[in-house]
Amino acid sequence: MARFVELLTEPFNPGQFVGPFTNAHPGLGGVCTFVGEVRCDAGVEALELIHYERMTLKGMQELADTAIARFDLMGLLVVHRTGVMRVGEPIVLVSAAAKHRREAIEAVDFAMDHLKSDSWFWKREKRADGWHWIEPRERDHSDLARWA
Amino acid sequence: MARFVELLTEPFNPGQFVGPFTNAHPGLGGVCTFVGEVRCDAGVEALELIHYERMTLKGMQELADTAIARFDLMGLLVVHRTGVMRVGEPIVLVSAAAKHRREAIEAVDFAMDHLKSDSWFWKREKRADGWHWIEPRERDHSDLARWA
Amino acid sequence: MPITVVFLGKLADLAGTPEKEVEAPLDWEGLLDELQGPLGDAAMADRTRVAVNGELLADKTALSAQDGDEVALLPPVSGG
Amino acid sequence: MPITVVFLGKLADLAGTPEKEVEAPLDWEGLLDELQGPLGDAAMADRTRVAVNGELLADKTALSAQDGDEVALLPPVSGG
Repeated sequence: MARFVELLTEPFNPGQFVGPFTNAHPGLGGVCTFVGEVRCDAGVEALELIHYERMTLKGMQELADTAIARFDLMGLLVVHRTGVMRVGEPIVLVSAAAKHRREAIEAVDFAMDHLKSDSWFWKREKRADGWHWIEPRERDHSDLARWA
Repeated sequence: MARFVELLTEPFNPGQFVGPFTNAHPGLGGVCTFVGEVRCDAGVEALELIHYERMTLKGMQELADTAIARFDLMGLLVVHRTGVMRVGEPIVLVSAAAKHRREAIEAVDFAMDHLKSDSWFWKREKRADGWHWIEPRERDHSDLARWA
Repeated sequence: MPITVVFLGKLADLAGTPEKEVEAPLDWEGLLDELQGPLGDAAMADRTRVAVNGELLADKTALSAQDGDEVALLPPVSGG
Repeated sequence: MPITVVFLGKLADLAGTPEKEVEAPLDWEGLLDELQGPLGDAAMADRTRVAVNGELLADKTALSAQDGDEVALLPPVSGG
């Protein structure tokens, strides 16, 4: 079992993480990977993610441990950006390696739901008239409730 | 919308497909990718996938169209190997690009369930005593029934 | 032109060949006459499908193949 | 050593600073005394959590921070 959890302040290339992660698990059945990027929304010039150093990384590590225990994983990779990002830059990468595909896919789904709405990140968007904080969404709560 | 569906007879590197596929969809919100490899099962020396040229590719294309229509995708990539494969070689790659993560993840889950049990592939495993055909599994039917 | 009968998956093992040619025309009874022993049993199994020129038949017993057609016998696909 | 109060997300905007130092000891009433107007309202909101040295308080009104502690005010995290 390998758990890789990283918070990055600079742009990253998902392939540089997924390749070595996959190769580190010979004999696996499947790897599911999700990469979230800064979406091209009308009027959004940039996105900033604020984190709280001493809680954010620890929370991600605990989430990874929970996912590993819940799904039968061979390995889990979680990489998250912080700071200011432009449209098209990767924000988050989750990759799960497992013997069977359903476990890998479900672990990624689980980890993404929790990273998005149950991790210590605060986001704001830059528009023509300045920065705007992004509030929690109702959809996030219903997504999370699926795993209760 | 871009739909890429390929049947390959030689080993492939998933990154060579996923990179260009992701880059072909600027402005996306997320990309979910699943790569299935020949699993390391005790006693299995090789796996062979047999397909029926005139029906297998057409079936994959129809599956891709169904997934694109059902989930709100920006693009879908489906690559499948045929022929004899060794442990660790990629068998299948599905990558879905969407504005929102849940659609991308669910489209991959949907496509994999259908590729695995509702596509024209026949598999056999080589063991010390020769080749053995792989029969349908009960789990495959319950996986498929989720989408009915 | 004869009709080509294609055997997929383990049916090719049972037939001892991936395909064979038979005289046209060919209906379901005629096809079964061409298939001996376990191969005939496998062809009759509910989950074995028949396609003509790549199109699945809803009812394989309605087979009606002509000169140059390709008839495929498709056993259940393998699991994941 | 003073106590450091850290403001996360939009609370840093309301505070006009990402953190400030206050005299120890500090309880919930003492913290609210330090927070003016909308910032105090935001601190009292149900969904705003408080952590001391990185550990969430189950009940923020039980705050009891000592010399050198770091008290964080955490508004609801942003959606996906």
